[in-house]
Amino acid sequence: MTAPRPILQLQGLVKHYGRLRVSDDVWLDVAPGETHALIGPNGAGKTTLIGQIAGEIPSDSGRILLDGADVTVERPHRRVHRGLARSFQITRLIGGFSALENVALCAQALEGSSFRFLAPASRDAGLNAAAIAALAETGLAERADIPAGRLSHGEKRQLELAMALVARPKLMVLDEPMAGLGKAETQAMIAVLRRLAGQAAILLVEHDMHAVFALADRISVLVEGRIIASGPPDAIRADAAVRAAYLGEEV
Amino acid sequence: MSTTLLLIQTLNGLQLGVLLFLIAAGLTLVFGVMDFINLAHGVQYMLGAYFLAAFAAATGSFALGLALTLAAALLCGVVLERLVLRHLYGRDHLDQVLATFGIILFLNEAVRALWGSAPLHVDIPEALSGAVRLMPGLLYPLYRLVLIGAGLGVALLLYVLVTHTRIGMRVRAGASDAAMVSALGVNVGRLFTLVFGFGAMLAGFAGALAAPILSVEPGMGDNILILAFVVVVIGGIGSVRGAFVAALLVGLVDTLGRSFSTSLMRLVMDSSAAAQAGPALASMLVYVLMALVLAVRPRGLFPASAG
Amino acid sequence: MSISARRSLLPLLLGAGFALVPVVTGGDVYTVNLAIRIMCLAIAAIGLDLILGYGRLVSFGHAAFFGAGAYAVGILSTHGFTSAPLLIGAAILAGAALALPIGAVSLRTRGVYFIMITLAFGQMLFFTATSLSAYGGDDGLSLPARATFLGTDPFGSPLSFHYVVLALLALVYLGGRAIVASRFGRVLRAGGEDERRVIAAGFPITAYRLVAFVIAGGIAGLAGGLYAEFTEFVSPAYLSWQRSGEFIVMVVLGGTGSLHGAVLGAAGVVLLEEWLAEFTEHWRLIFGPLLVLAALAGRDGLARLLGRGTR
Amino acid sequence: DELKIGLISTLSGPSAALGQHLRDGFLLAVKQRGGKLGGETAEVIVVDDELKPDVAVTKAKALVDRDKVDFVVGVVFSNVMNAVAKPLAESKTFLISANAGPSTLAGEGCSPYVFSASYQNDQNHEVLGKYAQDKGYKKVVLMAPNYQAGKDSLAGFKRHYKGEVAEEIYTQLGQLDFSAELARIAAAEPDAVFTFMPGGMGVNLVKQYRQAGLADTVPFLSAFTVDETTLPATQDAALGLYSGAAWAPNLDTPENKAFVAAFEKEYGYVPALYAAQAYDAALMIDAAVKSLGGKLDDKDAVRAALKKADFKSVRGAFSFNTNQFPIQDFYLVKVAKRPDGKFETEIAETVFKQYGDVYAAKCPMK
Amino acid sequence: MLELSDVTAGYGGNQVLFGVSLSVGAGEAVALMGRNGMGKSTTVKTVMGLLPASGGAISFAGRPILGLPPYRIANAGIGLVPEGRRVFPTLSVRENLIATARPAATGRDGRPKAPEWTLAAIYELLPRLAERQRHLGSQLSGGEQQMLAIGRALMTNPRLVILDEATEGLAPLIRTEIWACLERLKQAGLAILVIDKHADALARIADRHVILEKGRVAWSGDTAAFRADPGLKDRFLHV
Ligand SMILES: Nc1ncnc2c1ncn2[C@@H]1O[C@H](COP(=O)(O)OP(=O)(O)OP(=O)(O)O)[C@@H](O)[C@H]1O
Ligand SMILES: Nc1ncnc2c1ncn2[C@@H]1O[C@H](COP(=O)(O)OP(=O)(O)OP(=O)(O)O)[C@@H](O)[C@H]1O
Ligand SMILES: [Mg+2]
Ligand SMILES: [Mg+2]
Repeated sequence: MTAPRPILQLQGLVKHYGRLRVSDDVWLDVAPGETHALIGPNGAGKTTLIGQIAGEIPSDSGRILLDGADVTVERPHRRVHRGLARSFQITRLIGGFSALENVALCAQALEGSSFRFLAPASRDAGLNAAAIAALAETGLAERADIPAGRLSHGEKRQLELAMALVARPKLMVLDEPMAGLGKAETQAMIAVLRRLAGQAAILLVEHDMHAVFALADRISVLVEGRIIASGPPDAIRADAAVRAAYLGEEV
Repeated sequence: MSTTLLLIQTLNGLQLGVLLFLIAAGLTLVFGVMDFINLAHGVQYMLGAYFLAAFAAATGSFALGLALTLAAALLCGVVLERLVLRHLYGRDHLDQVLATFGIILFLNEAVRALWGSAPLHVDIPEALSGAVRLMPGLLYPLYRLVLIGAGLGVALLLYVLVTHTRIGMRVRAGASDAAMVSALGVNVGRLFTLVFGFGAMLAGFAGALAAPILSVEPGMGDNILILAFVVVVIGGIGSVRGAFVAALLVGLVDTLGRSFSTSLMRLVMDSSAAAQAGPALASMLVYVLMALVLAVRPRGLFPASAG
Repeated sequence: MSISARRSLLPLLLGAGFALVPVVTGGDVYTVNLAIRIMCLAIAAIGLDLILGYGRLVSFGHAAFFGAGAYAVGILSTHGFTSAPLLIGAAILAGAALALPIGAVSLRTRGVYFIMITLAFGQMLFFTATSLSAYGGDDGLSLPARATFLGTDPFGSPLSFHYVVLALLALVYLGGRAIVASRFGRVLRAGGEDERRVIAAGFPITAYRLVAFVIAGGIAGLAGGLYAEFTEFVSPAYLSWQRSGEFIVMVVLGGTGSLHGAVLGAAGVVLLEEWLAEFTEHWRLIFGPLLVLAALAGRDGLARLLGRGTR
Repeated sequence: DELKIGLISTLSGPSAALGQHLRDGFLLAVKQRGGKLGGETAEVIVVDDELKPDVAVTKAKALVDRDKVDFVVGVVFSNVMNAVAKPLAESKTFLISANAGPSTLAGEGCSPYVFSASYQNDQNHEVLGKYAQDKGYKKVVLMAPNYQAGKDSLAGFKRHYKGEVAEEIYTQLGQLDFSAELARIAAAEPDAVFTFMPGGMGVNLVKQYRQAGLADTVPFLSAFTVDETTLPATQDAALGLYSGAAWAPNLDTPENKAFVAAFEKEYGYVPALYAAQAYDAALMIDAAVKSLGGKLDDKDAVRAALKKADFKSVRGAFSFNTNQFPIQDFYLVKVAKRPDGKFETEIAETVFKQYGDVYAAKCPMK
Repeated sequence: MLELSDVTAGYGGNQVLFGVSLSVGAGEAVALMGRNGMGKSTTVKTVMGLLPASGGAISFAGRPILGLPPYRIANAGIGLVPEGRRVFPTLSVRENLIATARPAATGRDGRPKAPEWTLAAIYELLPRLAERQRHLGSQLSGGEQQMLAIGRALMTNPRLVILDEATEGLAPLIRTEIWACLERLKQAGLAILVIDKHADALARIADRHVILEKGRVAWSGDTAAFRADPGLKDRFLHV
């Protein structure tokens, strides 16, 4: 029996900022449908790694394979078309657009060329239906017409997720989706992500250990740019090095 | 082209650069630090020149006139900030452009209504007239040397002020998030007034220094404003160091380009065509420089590496 | 439904206003000429608003494309071409063709850097125009004759000129509205707010911006071509940075990101100048503070003042 | 009924001083005649062209269409002149230049509706060229801004000057600092410098020329660079510099003495040639309208009346060439300080007697 | 020490707070709780003068502060760790800390009333900041920025510190440290108003709890009462 080809493979990724080695020979893969959590202390290089995967931050060396294809030097939007979606650690939304339009924008990206100049986009039933479905999945359906800038912090988080979802990605890279969410919303978000687990692989960066252990099939621990441990949740929880570097007594 | 000529032109380029720096420094501070596009900076330069002309004539002393000019320029800056500009912090850049454009129109016209359209006259102070022999065959006007010196002095002062004082830090912090600075206990309003007044004073200082060598006339700040913006952008917005380097670069490129572009063009075309193409090229050179710099480094030479 | 109906009220009123100018004034040539001038500038301002108001790309070189259109008409006319579609087509093409390379380089930069690099290109073209000695250099160039169309003389009388320009203005306006509302426009608008987000959503934002920039250039070229026909004269002054600044003032004064605001702004600037200049030689003493007040009053400019309560 | 005259001048921006002289000169003449010209009450509508050709065109059209003026007078700059000439001629409105004299309107493009009460652009430059030639200068440096008028200026100079041109320097329009150029001039060690540097550029140049120590060693020949619009700013720095003109405040005719005195009394500053030319333009209209008895409908008659308008020019002998540009004397003038402390240009010698421009031959009008 | 009574506020026409009353006594730690969007941050902004209140009264140390500009409120002795960190991106870590620092208020004897926060003390509390002191604010990781925001507020040596989601994005270890630190601060006499989603951890340090529901105080009471009533959490904090 051979394992299915990983949807994402990082092979020896390196990134320096000056003398600071932020990603230091990172090897990691995410299997199709897997929820893979990446945890590690603040400043370990998680967000940087996501930037490298998404193509915003160029890598100094190493390779990134997305669904088998080498995308190391491919431009960010091309990777989106290959099935990559991401959320941002600090929410990035189009504040002047309604929640619906934010999601529709993302739906549009996947649906052929957007060099269409005449038909009004806001009346595009196909886009709107997809957007509403994604909003519903994250529990924001009722807030569809509110300008994104006026949503509360938690709602913005949910919207970010809807924007990633609507693209029906093969891999979602989520940078702290629970940050700023209350207990209740965290629970809701966990439920949403759990439902998604079958449809898309998820690379989850999160400091909420409750969420991580509730969701992850596998956990990798990044410390100072290096993966120091990788394995199923129980093994990670028990790992002394991980406890010392990151978990402490919390879990 | 002799070495002496090259040397003189280099000094001339330096002198233009220093003048540009004095204007660009205030601009880049207000611009980078307060995130405010102040088109009215050019008219503040003009006011400096007019104040000097008026005060020097009234007091009969250049030094006294200069002192009064600095005070008046500071005052003007503060008044302008209090009356208009402070209401535009944090607003869209375009609102700032519109408002300060309005101020340009107003002040240019006010100056014309007060002092007339004709250029005013300012003498070089007696003590600084005459030329200095820098080396055999190289005479250079003393006043311009003093101007270069003054500019370098101000550059140093500014650098220390902005990068090494707490005021400088607060000002930079206020630029990115004024509300937060305020919530941490700093009176941002007063801080910005100060910066603005200081920027206006620098521009006024530049205008005053330029008055004896350039024509003092309404609208004299408009073109120099554009050049100052070029400097700010080449240097990287908000960077005093960048403004300094870029000002000298622009000064040198412009001056040397004007002197030598025709001769250079002669190498590749016949002399009458060169006489046509050379000056056209020379006048574009500064802009070509900016376009090149930005094409390669989209955030200028010394980007203040923000977010 | 009612919102969009109300939103189109102001533009409809504007259109009707322009259409009625000749009727109301009994064809008074002076007023009609004034209206033509406003409409020509308004077309260019709409082009600018497209990229500035929606894409947040503040181009300080818009006059260069305006001037390119004007020179296209001027130069072709001196060589004996008089066909209006040809001349106007050439004007549009000239604006767009120049915008392509300039945009490609300029769009590498952002924000204020973009403002300045477009200014730089504008200045280069300005100096190029002043050194076009074959076409009058700094003195400019008079058009030997006005354009014709199928034996008619559309620009010959102020009246027909007026309606031709009005039709083109309406076309540009409606086209602009369609573009803004389209999928393309949505990407452009989103990019104006948060570029990283749009890239992460899967759009090569620079390509979209470039297309928008070229469209704006083409529209400015059209306006410039018409303006050349109107003044029967072309000069480097059409490309000056002051003119670019005026376009920005028009758009901002009228309210960015509404398209009809650009028309209002153009009318506001031209009419204010015209009226104030009759009172005093020092009319800028009044005009300047008015601009300041407009800026203080807020972003939506004239459009908001006039359309208060219609949203 | 009433006589309506549109006066187009540059009244804002850096060159507004020139426009102000022009306007004041014209208005003085009207005022002296009790608000009348040729016996008719004259309404003068002053408009500012802002030195923008397109603004000038719309304003010129407004003068014709809205104000229905009988004459348009003025225009300081050639590019503005070129822009307004065509629409005015098309509407059969007479344009009387009080300054700009572009070759386009003097030669093949001459028009029955365009008169010049000033000069053709090349002529003042030719004065200096002729003078340099007569004086036996062997080697000169020429300098002008890099635009059409600048190039025309140097071409005008070279029409009569046959010696060596060591360097031809074109500067940027609106340039402020000439240190680079002055260094080149000093290095070239010429017998004289000729320059055309109007407005604020000229002020800068003159100051810097003096500061560089060149004023005492290299003769400074110029046109439109040192005149009464810039002398208040340059003051002593301009003393002894030369210019060429068809007029100077100290020109010794009774009409001129009266004009200068009246002007200074009215406005408190020394008039420049723009004022004198505009004053003449007013006198010319005055004479023509008087001879027509106020009937201005017959355009041919008006034209004829203008052509042989009988008025006492402040420039002395003055007549029209076939292209409706003047034939007049030209002088070398030199900057001097008057006993009352004011500065003016004063006539140093006559360079051309009753001189017409070279483009007239190309003008098809007879 | 801090007293809000019947405060109303909102954004434009959109009212968010409908009469919030709460108080924080000297040396007391109060936890402000509530689901997302209930107005917790809005309350904080109103206290700091960053958002104008439309009604009610706020006083600090006995003096009314409503309507004062933010800097005067801060100078009265309130330190803020805002939601979303808001560190200064163009300043280095060190500059972020010292730019707005103030010395501790001194007692009659001229000595600080409370142990003073200095650069060294902050670096000791959050050693990561010392390692990164030359980095610009924008070059920090999310968690590092959060630490910096906390350090920056402490450097103003406040009498009351307000922490709005100050542990968001912090690694568990660091979070534990912050809690420990808050406890120490409290012992040193600092009053604390804290918003955080980790209710259990809050219960350990807070003396009292206040729960906001749609811009109104829905429940308030001491920690023992809060712990005693598990239904509270279900009603106001979970869906
Ligand atoms: N542009 C930059 N220049 C220099 N250093 C940087 C830059 N960006 C990030 N760093 C440094 O790289 C390290 C890794 O940052 P990163 O944001 O990837 O951390 P992280 O693992 O996401 O942390 P957190 O959990 O706190 O968000 C940090 O120490 C940060 O200071
Ligand atoms: N800048 C704003 N403009 C308009 N409405 C806003 C703004 N900020 C917040 N709101 C609205 O005010 C309400 C309260 O927001 P607030 O940020 O105070 O909530 P919170 O309790 O802090 O929630 P969270 O836990 O998500 O941070 C929300 O409904 C939100 O939509
Ligand atoms: Mg991170
Ligand atoms: Mg909050």
